[in-house]
Amino acid sequence: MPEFLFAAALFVLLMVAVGLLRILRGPTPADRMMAAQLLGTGGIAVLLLLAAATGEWTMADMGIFLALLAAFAAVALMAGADRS
Amino acid sequence: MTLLRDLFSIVAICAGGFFFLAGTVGLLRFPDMLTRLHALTKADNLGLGLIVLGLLPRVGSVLGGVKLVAVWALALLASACVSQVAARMGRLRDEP
Amino acid sequence: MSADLYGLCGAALVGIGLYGLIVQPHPLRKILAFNILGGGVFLLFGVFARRGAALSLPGDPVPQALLITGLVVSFAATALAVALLLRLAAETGRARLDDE
Amino acid sequence: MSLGLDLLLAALMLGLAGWTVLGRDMFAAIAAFIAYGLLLGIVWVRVGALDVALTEAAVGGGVTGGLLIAAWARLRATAMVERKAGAGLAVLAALASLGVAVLLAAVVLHLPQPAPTLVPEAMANLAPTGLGNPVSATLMAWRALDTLLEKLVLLLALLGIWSVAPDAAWGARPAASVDRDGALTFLAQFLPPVGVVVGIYTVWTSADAPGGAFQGGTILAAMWLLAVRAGLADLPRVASRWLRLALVAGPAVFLAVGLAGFVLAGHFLAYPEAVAKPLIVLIEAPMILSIGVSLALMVAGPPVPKGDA
Repeated sequence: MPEFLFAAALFVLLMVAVGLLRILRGPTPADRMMAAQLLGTGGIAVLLLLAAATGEWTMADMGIFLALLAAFAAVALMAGADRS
Repeated sequence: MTLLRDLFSIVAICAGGFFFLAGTVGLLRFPDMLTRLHALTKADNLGLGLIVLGLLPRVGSVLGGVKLVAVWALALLASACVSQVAARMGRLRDEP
Repeated sequence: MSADLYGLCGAALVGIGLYGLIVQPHPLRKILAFNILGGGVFLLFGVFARRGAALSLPGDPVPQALLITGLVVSFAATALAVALLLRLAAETGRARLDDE
Repeated sequence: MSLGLDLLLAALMLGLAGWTVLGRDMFAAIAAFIAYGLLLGIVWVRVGALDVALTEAAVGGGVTGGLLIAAWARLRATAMVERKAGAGLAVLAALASLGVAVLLAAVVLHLPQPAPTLVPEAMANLAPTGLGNPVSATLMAWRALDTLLEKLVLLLALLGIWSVAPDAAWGARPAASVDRDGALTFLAQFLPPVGVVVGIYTVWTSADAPGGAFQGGTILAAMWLLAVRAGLADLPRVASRWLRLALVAGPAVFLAVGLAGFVLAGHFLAYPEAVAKPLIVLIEAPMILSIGVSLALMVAGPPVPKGDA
């Protein structure tokens, strides 16, 4: 089972990686802002799968951190883009 | 019983992975910002929810399960709000 | 094995950051590059901590604690650099470091 | 499988770092840097440093990202006279950077076996501190002097930032850009209460689980800045008395407990064994406040003259 969970984490990370490269190319700032959003969901999914694979459930706390800070980072990015 | 539990986890996590795939395909294929935003927030959050569902029977404690669901709920609410703001920002720029 | 991998990743990050720090003319980009460089150094340090794993611990706690201190200090340095840069730009109307 | 995951994660980190340093668009570079910081948090999890992972996600991805993006927004108004580095310099820099990276890589591959470790000492001395997390014990007990000095570094950096303000701005508020959007208002109403709970929980459980005053304080700072952005909270005037009090409360209590150590336990920053844990809690409580307030104000920047805000 840990092997399957690692594989699932790898797959989701791959999706995040491909998505990130697409988003960072833009063209609009709103596109690029989604990079933070993507890590807010994909990053959490990778973390939780890793937590289950290794049995270290304290990693779930890190998931809460990512959710809070990805939202903060996304708002900060929009605030920056807004000032043009 | 363990087999059934593992089967449940595998099915739910695979379904979650599928939605992440769908979200990424949407990001790559959709033509404009609003549809890409739609692909990202809808599909990925559903994918995360399914993965959380698949992991629930493996946590081993009720409190741990509550925490997992809380993580998902938090991610869901935050990304719903953020995508609203982003969509408005994108529209303001597209329509001079 | 994976510790070595991340050690190599840290070494490469230092290289990337250093290159950007030297080559990029924009001060904000230099600050970004400096943070990448810092991330690489911290990661190397974290790998050394990881190699010290013993008993039930996944890594040596003493370097890990120093890393936390280091991260916060590096943020403080970044914030100060940004403040200086913004003031420089406001005074001179330009964002560059040479005095032509 | 786990090796594949590590490989992909490392490759992604390098890609994002390259984008941050070389990408043409500055906004995209900063977005890549934020992604780099958040992902570095996952890397820290993989190298067995959960406490560092929380700090990295909070400080590296969140607050530093916010700081840089705000700086970029302000700089765009100024004319950018950019002169590219010459090809010769670029080649030299590439060679030098490559040399440094290869040297470091060689060091990584030729580290002594077995690796030196302080784990046995740490575990042997954990009981007297009353804590279960050796990283917290290092920060709060064995290397408490580092932590105290680092608090003072934060204060000094904040003073440095304030001191670049023009004379006319002294005592006023830092500039805040406000966006009164409905969805943002909702986000800023529901996220900060959650964040405050998470921040305090992180500090509270740091005795036995990953976390601590830095991580918790940074979350509080991020939540405050979010509320400011939505127009639900104000940044304080830098001359305000309660602000000064909040900034020094953490270091002051730390210093007081440290000095009391001379009387109670014979050393500066030594805790009498019986009350070690209560003393550590006493230090950490005001410290979250001080860290949160100082980080938020460092992101907000120097005060601006009235009317310019």
